[in-house]
Amino acid sequence: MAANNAVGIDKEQVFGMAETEMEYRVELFNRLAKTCFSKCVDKRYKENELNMGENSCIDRCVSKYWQVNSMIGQLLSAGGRPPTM
Amino acid sequence: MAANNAVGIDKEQVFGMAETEMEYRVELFNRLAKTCFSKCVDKRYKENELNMGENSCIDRCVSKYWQVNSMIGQLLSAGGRPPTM
Amino acid sequence: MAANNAVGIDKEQVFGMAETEMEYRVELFNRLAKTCFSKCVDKRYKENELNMGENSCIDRCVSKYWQVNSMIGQLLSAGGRPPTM
Amino acid sequence: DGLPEQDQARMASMIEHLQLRDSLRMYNSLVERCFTDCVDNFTRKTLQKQEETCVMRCAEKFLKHSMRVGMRFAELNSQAATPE
Amino acid sequence: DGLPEQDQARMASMIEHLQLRDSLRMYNSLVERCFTDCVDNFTRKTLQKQEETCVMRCAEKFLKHSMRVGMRFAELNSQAATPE
Amino acid sequence: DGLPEQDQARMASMIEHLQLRDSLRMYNSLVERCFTDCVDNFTRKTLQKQEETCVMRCAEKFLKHSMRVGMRFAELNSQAATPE
Repeated sequence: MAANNAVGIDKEQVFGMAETEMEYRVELFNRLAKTCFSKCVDKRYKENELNMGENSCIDRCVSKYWQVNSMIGQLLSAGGRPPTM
Repeated sequence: MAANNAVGIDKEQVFGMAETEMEYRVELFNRLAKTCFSKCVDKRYKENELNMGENSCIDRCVSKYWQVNSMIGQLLSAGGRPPTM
Repeated sequence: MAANNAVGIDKEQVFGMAETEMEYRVELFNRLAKTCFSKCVDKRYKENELNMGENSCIDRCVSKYWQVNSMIGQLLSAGGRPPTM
Repeated sequence: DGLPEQDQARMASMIEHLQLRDSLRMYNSLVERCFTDCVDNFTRKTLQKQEETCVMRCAEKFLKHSMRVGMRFAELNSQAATPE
Repeated sequence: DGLPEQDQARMASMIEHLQLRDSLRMYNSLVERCFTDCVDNFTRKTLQKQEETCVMRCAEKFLKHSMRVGMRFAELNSQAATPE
Repeated sequence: DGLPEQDQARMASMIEHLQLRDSLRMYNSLVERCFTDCVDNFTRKTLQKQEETCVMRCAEKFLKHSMRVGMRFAELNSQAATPE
């Protein structure tokens, strides 16, 4: 019974961590998309296509965002401080 | 036992979907309220009542937001693409 | 069996409320931190230290945010209306 | 409707939980908004009179605004017979 | 991989649930953005023609943008062999 | 306090889970903020030196800021004897 329970809790933790990890990735994607849209897309909406300038801006924006994400990830883990508050 | 479990999962899904649906409505309401407050209410806060101009602005803002919500909902489902990423 | 279930639900509610309470405090902290960062920290990032002016601005900002939080908490409970929508 | 009693209780408890969570979030967002709009002077650590007035008016306006939006929202929701 | 069938089903159901929740949030944020960028006139209660056009273009651009970002994001994710 | 051992374990696990989730959110919001404040040139696909410097300073300032706010927040929390 106790063993049963222990296994139950562990499994909950595994699912919980998988969920947290996925939520993290989704949030990373959403913030990246929002930020690059603001930085790259003309808000006057004169057409419904992204033009060449917008497309290359987006590609570079994603690439730079990714770099910033890595840099800050390293800073947080280097500080001995895992990304906690 | 297996049947029992299957039923268990289905019920979880029903509750999960009900929760997701409610969260969606709450978020729609909150974003609408935030947006219309920004568009319609004078931030100098000279009084604690909404004046007539603010009230009619709010009514129209809610109505237009609702329309935009429907339009985009149709676009998302028309694209063969249900509102997924 | 029924009693067992009732206890089960009560316990869920206790854990659910504890979780909601913690989420509330975390959100309060995060909004406060974000707001005071915007109000007090120079976005040109000329150095990696907070200077004296920024530090005392942060202390006062936290103190004032806390006061606003209390004032609005009182308003919400005074309205006979507990902080519900 | 056709739900067993136990499930109805669970659904009610879920709704209650979501409402509590939502009202706490609303509280947090109201504080952030009124603070952001009304407090800009950090030479003292306590609110000045006109900041207090501004915060109270902001909060009251926001609540009245929410109620009005809530009414309009409910009307539109009920007009949309089958919302999905 | 090595998960029992029952757990695989649960994981799949969790992923599906998160995707549904995320797509509804995306829908909400898309509506807010296009409304904010395109609608500024509140002398009437229905959208005017040019507001409608603006909203549709905004939404289409946003979706195309999301797809492009999604592709780049997937490329970078796959390059990062061991992401943690 | 009076909780059975099993429930204490569950509470501890819940707190740990919330802390992990919150720290990942903080990480995401830190990245967004420093990117937004420091990166504005999209003629190249890699960060330039001064962008890197800006990002690092921004992140360090944000962390120091969070710690300071955390200390003040804890003081105020402990002064408020019965917080509810």
